[in-house]
Amino acid sequence: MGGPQGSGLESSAQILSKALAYLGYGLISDREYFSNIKGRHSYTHMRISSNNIPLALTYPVQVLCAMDAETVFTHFQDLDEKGSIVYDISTLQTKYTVIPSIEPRLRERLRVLFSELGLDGTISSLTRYLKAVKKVRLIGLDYQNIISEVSKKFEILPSQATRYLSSIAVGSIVGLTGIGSDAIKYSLESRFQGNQTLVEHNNHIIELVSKNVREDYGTLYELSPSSIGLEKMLVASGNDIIAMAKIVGGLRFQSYYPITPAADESFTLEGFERLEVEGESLGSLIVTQTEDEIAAIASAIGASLAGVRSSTSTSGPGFSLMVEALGYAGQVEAPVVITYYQRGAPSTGQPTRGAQSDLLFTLYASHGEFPRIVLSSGDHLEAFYDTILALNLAEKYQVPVIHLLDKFLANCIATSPLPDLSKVKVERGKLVFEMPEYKRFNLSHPISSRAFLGSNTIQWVAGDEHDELGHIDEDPVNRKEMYEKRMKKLEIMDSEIPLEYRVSYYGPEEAKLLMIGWGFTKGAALEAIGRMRENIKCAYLHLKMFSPFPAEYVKSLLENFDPKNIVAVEHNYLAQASKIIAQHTGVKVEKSILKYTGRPIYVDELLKALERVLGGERRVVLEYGA
Amino acid sequence: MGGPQGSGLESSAQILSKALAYLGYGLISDREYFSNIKGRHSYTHMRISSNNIPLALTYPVQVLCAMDAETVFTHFQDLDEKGSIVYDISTLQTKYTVIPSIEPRLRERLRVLFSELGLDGTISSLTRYLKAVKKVRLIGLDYQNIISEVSKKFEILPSQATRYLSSIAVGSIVGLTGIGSDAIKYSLESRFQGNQTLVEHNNHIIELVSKNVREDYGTLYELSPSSIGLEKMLVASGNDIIAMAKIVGGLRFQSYYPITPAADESFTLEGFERLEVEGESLGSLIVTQTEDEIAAIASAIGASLAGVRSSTSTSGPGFSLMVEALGYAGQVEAPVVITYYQRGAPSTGQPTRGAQSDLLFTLYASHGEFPRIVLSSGDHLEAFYDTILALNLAEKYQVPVIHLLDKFLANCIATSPLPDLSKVKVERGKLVFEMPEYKRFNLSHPISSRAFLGSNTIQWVAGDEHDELGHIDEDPVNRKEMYEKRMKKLEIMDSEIPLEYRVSYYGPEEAKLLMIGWGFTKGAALEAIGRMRENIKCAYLHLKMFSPFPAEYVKSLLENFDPKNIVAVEHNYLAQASKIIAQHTGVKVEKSILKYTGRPIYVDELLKALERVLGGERRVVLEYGA
Amino acid sequence: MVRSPNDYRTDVWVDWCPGCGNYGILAALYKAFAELQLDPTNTVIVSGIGCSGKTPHFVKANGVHTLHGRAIAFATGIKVANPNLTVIVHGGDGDLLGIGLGHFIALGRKNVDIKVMLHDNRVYGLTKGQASPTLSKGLKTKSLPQANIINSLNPIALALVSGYTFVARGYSMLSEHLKNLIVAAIKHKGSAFIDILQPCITYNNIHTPEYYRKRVYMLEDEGWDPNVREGEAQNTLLKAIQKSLESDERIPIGIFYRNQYNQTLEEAYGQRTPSYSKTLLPWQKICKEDGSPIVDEKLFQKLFKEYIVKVKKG
Amino acid sequence: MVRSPNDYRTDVWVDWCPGCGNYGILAALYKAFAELQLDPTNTVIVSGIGCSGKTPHFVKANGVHTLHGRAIAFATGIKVANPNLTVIVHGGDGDLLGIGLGHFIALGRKNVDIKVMLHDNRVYGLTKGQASPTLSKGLKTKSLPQANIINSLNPIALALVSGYTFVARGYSMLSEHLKNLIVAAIKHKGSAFIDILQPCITYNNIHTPEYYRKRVYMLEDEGWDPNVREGEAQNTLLKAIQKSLESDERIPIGIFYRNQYNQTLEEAYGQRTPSYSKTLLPWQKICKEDGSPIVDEKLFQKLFKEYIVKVKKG
Ligand SMILES: Cc1ncc(C[n+]2csc(CCOP(=O)(O)OP(=O)(O)O)c2C)c(N)n1
Ligand SMILES: Cc1ncc(C[n+]2csc(CCOP(=O)(O)OP(=O)(O)O)c2C)c(N)n1
Ligand code: SF4
Ligand code: SF4
Ligand SMILES: [Mg+2]
Ligand SMILES: [Mg+2]
Repeated sequence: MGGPQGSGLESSAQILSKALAYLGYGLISDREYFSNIKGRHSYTHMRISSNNIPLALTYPVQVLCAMDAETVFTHFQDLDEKGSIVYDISTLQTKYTVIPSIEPRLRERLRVLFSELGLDGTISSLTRYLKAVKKVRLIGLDYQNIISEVSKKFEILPSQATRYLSSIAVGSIVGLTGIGSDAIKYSLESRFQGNQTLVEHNNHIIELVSKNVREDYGTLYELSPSSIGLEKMLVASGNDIIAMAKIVGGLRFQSYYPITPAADESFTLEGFERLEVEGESLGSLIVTQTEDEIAAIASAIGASLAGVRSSTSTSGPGFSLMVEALGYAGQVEAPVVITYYQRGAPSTGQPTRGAQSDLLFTLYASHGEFPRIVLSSGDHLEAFYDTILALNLAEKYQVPVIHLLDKFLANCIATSPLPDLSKVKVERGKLVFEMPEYKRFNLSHPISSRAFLGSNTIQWVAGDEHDELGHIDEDPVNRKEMYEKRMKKLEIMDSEIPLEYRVSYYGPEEAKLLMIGWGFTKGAALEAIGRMRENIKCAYLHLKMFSPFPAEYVKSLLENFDPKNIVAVEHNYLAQASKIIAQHTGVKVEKSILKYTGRPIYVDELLKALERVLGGERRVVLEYGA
Repeated sequence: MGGPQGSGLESSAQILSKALAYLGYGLISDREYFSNIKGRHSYTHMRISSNNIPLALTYPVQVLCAMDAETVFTHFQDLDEKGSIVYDISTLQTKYTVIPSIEPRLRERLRVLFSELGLDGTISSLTRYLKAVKKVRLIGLDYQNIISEVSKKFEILPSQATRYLSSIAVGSIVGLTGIGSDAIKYSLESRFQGNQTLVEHNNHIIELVSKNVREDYGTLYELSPSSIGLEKMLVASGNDIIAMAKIVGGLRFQSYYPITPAADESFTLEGFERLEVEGESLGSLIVTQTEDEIAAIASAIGASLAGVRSSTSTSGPGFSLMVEALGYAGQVEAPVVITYYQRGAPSTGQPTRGAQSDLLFTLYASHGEFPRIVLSSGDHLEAFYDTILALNLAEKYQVPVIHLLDKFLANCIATSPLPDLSKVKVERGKLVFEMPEYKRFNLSHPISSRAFLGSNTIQWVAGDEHDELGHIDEDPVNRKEMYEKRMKKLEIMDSEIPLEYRVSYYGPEEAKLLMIGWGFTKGAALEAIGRMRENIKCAYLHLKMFSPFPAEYVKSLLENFDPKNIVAVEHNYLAQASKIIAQHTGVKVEKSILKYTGRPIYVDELLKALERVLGGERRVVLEYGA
Repeated sequence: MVRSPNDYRTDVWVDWCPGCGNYGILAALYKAFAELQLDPTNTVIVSGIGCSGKTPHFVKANGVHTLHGRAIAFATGIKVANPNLTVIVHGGDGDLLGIGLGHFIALGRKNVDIKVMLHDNRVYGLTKGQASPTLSKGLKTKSLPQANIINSLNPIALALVSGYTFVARGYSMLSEHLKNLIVAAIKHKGSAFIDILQPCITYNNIHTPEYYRKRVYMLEDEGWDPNVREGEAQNTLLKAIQKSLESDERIPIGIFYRNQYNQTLEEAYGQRTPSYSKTLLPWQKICKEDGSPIVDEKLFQKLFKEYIVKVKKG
Repeated sequence: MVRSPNDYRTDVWVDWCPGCGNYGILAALYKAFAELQLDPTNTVIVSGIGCSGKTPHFVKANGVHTLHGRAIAFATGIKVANPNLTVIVHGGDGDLLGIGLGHFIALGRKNVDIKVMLHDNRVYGLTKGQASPTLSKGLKTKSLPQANIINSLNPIALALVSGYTFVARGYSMLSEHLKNLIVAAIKHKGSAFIDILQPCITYNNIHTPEYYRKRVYMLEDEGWDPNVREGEAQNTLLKAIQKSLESDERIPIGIFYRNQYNQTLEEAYGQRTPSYSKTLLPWQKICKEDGSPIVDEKLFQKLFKEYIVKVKKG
């Protein structure tokens, strides 16, 4: 489904998602949009399954639902042979050349293509071509008509009725897939929480359109009943699921400075400041917007020193500003969690697009050496558990933890089973509440007892090198001991944190081809394992913790593979994770499949790339997706 | 020479240095001091040679000149057997326990040691012990007496005369080494530029003390005439030599925010704003103190966009704040040089001590991927040429350049031959001054023609991903091409920048033991090659450029050595350079000699450590030095 | 060639929301540029990040779209490097008064001849409507989950206290009036600040055109004289501060304060280093024809004589 | 146990230069703590980097020595996390008004109950005497190679415009007077600022004790009333700003402004989330005895019901 940013598509995707979840289907749905508030092209790419929860997105699509002509021009090539396109017949005469929001490069590609194909650049000629050559089903609707009808029926101004435009998309998909009206009702009720007018109006359009579509074209993509078998499903974006996990994990203080794609997490958290369930309070959560990211991390560290589980969420530009204070947390052994959503970089880059290009940065950010944990997550549920893990490890080892995510996960809405809370524990590490001659940085063990400011102790904390009490100390012997005290934690963490939190191996033991990836790459890789041709057994090594890095395990695992059959799959240019592997194990992963257009890796292109790698190519760069 | 910070020792070291240079001697002189303005212990560790320019410092010392009791307590163990100690006899009854500035850990070590040795903790008992057991020559002077004499002679207040205390140190060394009075006169004139009173007063003390010492003890360490043979010598700190290089290299804009140990460079530059030689102006240099380091780098980039060679100087905490703008420079392909003096870290760390622990950070600082140059220098002259190289490469490749130095180099005063300016060129890269349809980011070559803001062109520059004109562009194809345009520069730089700028190999070709290091480690390593026992041939691989890294050369070189005889020598905990080697070559350097007390590596301890490595130890941590 | 406002337009599609106050600012800018006949090659628009930050792409003049909050810091480097350029900063209220506040005030202190246009919409537009530093405590715009909990800043008072030598307020919907302010700011020698009231149609349902229509009035209509007379800076400043404290119910626009007597930083540098004013830094020679540095061996030894020791003979 | 000023001393050697104005500040602080009988375990001194930044090590109370310019940001996290703590910030003029200026102003806006002590020596002490934001243009202290080229800030006016609800100036050599100011600041509810004139004996040869002795006078001697009466905040503010503009020749010390009527940020949070005031965050339970989170399966489903879909049966 595509249309201009700000025209309600996000809401349509939510309505559809919940309706589908209500019927027990699995889905994953990516949202692509410009760094723009209104008018530029955005779209939702959704994949639905009745027998499992899809892990990744793929092309071509079966149905393209275009709210405007730009969507048709941008996406007609994404359509499968015999797919269906829903579009507004009033745009038939629109030429791509008159649409100002189409970017110059796309316009140029269209010009070349249309001239090759002999098309005149109108929607009309394009759709005719699609029908003739790609056997695409043309589902032309008169959007204005539909809106007028609604405006008449409910006696509202046409301009007001226009707000419901995006429900035409929902309606057409409902019509084509046969989603029942109970599911839509359920979903609308839940979306509009008691606003019956909105429920009614939207429902009307959806029913109207779906009926028309069904009558004229049939339920072309009728969904078979779900066999997934979950009684309850979580339907949430990555941002939302992490917010939930923070609450479960006992977070009491979140500071942030607005930035895409992190801010939505804090926005969600703000809704839970009172932490009330049926009028009873479980505590309180302070969510505070600071004057900048430096203040965000500094105040989170301050709160942590006062004994509160605290975190801050940000993205590349914000993290770049947090670097100095990150080192402070390392130096004073303050637990703090930084939830880091990667986006297109460097610099402002592509603020609303995805990437995995900040890994090396997070590992070495800030001057000097200190132990840190860098943990990344590959899907929604993993992110849930990892968020709590991050909070625990930060306090247990008294180190900063960077939880590395990306825009893909942040904005993808996915269905998942409810997390299993019986697996979850809160671990706060060594605490002390009363001690007369308290030494915050007692040298007798790398992990000293931690007291809160305001407990019955006095402590000093300094970013300067310090003695056991926390006072500045420049003595070389103290320096060496205190330095080693801190750095030893790296070894302790390495030996104590279970391997299963740090790396996962998927696929048959005796696989031929090994993909190595991290973060959101997981979904596409796992699907690729299943869809690769029979005689090539594939596996996927999912790296989760980069510091401390599970070097020995990775090394011994890689030794089982023919080096020419090991391939890094990453959303960056340098194959960053493979650099870290080389650094820790001496094994250079020589092959790579990389993507850095800002769009996610799709299963189909990954499969093709894997074949090329098997064919001997060393580096395949993916580029699919508008 | 040691004494309280702020008591004139720095000036004494300068006076001695110039006098020695005047006589043609080579010297290197390290300054160690606390993060304190007045009162804490500081010292100058100087090595003088008549037949070459010493490259590094070593222990034990022949002469210890103590301005106060704390110096005696702090350094008596640094003295060679039969060495000499100059001290104030009025401190004889002073116990270490009453000196408040002695840090707790040293006090504790003294307590243990003195009780083992059966000493009562006074200077008197300690010096007696030194004489008896270590055959140390005791040169006790009555400092107060000397000062009174001066105060009487010149009819100044005793409190004013106290300002000359540190000249007692100079005088005693002059006496012991036989430095001629012409040399001291020359040096004083040059130091006090026309202030004859200061020249006279200081000279008087120096003569008085040196005469006394010579009479009572003889010229114990008479320097043989220099055989070095230079007609002119540069006597400068690392900070100063870099300032000079920037001026030669055509710098016109330096922005900075004060920080140790970088600020002295900007201070020196400020003295040259008018760039006048004999009344004639060579141009002008703007040196501007900004409100913070973010503004420092941002304004340097701004000046660069306007066509001015610009740089900023900083240290760890400052660089940590520059990280976001560094990425901006990378993204918009703006030349800028960051002169980065490493100091004890993490966080505020040890502000006035040395370290090499920011290498990995500089390589990956800022979110996302972009080409950068990271260049480090090992000694004063190298730093001079590298500074100009940095300015050239920044403009030639239109990338940010990080010139990595350290506090050791910054504050060491050394003699060196004058730089050979015939080897120096200014290269400004592809420039354009007039072009109607100018495309700043022309995709036809990774390095586009650069125009200055204010030339006859119009350009746009954006940290967002952009098109050839510089306008924001989110198109995936443009993204891929523009990303690759930038990243391709890494390959171009790698193929174009001569190897000799990036790495140097010292020692015989058929060496057995290979040290690998960078930066200030060079001096100690080179001396160690010469001083290692005969049958062990040593070599040193001096890494200078870490991005682009000379991977192939390093790899093939390492293959010539038995892995157990390769050892990293670095001022950090992780052996950072060896991590980079592993990452690029797959070769893991398994052995290391590391030091992270904040004090430099001394030749003698390095030699001992090398023996231990040959004996099979994998990791030797050095710790000498007060 | 006489340039019309239209000549300052680029081909880039203006992607602000329909009805956004930024359109009025852009229109006023085009008109001001035309009135002053600014040479696009000698004009630089520097911006931060935000809806406001996109401005340079819409103007045919040099454009430097920098980092969130840092536009002034970049602009300072540009202007000091080449004082001949007309340098204009466009920033949001989050940009200039939130994350970039330190630079905003530093510019006042430095009195560099840069013109700062604050797109004051009282929200963080491009990140979807969070409260900005100019949103009053207790207000709840539609994108906020709860009412704003932090007090707002008074940009005019702040600019005055910081040392800006030209301080004004404009309103994006009064484009002609705003154009005049921009022209006056550009003509002024020294750091100039215009607080531009800018309705954000999408996220700010309080400070709407309707809201401002009722409250805005022009200082000049009251006979306000913003000009400092020699030696009277302090009185005029205090009067301007007082005016700036006027409550939200009546909002004065126009020039609050103008001080023509303060030296700019560029002038101070020129005083210190005459060659700085004589040849612009970018055009100063740094090497000879053959690429060798202008500081040759001889000059080196003269320039750095204090570091060079002539070794005693024999 | 009654605590004397001496009881707040640590064993750490005070390594400021002999004669430094910081000694007077420290002495006043000890006395103020003793007068208020502050509980060291419930008191936190937060500092930045600089000579001033070393203060916490000399005081027997919790000490958090943070980063250059960031003390206020850390302090805000500490205070909001535990409003029961007495939180005091010590910073230099470079620290608070240079690199940390954004946080300094933000604290005024937030009115968090934190006390800020500015060690105003007009130089960057610990980095050897560069000009700080409070050094006037044209002055050349002995460590500067040339006269300062940038205008200074007026800390009092800035604090007033930023929203601080308690604004004062003290002088380090008038220790008793300063002590009284510190006591009043700590007793005040809300963000408090004291600009403490502090001679730097080593680098600042202009603003010496001699200099101040001649110029300093006490506001109270003039019968100055700093207190805001209900509804009159603006007038009092304006008057205080005017007072703050008084020239360098006569320097008023004392309390310029005190407003007891503004809500603190902590109060606002408490209003929004009552449990915040009921149980301090650090002591709120986040897990059960066995370590399992207090949000169990049942609570999870209730709390997050909007994200949970009950799949239709059959
Ligand atoms: C360092 C950094 N932090 C956060 C962001 C995200 N960001 C983009 S625009 C914006 C704020 C926009 O608000 P404002 O400055 O008021 O400009 P407006 O959009 O309202 O014109 C923010 C916080 C960023 N780009 N960089
Ligand atoms: C980010 C950063 N930049 C620079 C420094 C170096 N530095 C240490 S103290 C100081 C300034 C001290 O001046 P001020 O804040 O006035 O404090 P004072 O020493 O005068 O009390 C600076 C710039 C630092 N520690 N961190
Ligand atoms: S979000 Fe607001 S400020 Fe941004 S373009 Fe839309 S209306 Fe304008
Ligand atoms: S340098 Fe100045 S401020 Fe710092 S301790 Fe010395 S006198 Fe005090
Ligand atoms: Mg705004
Ligand atoms: Mg200061």
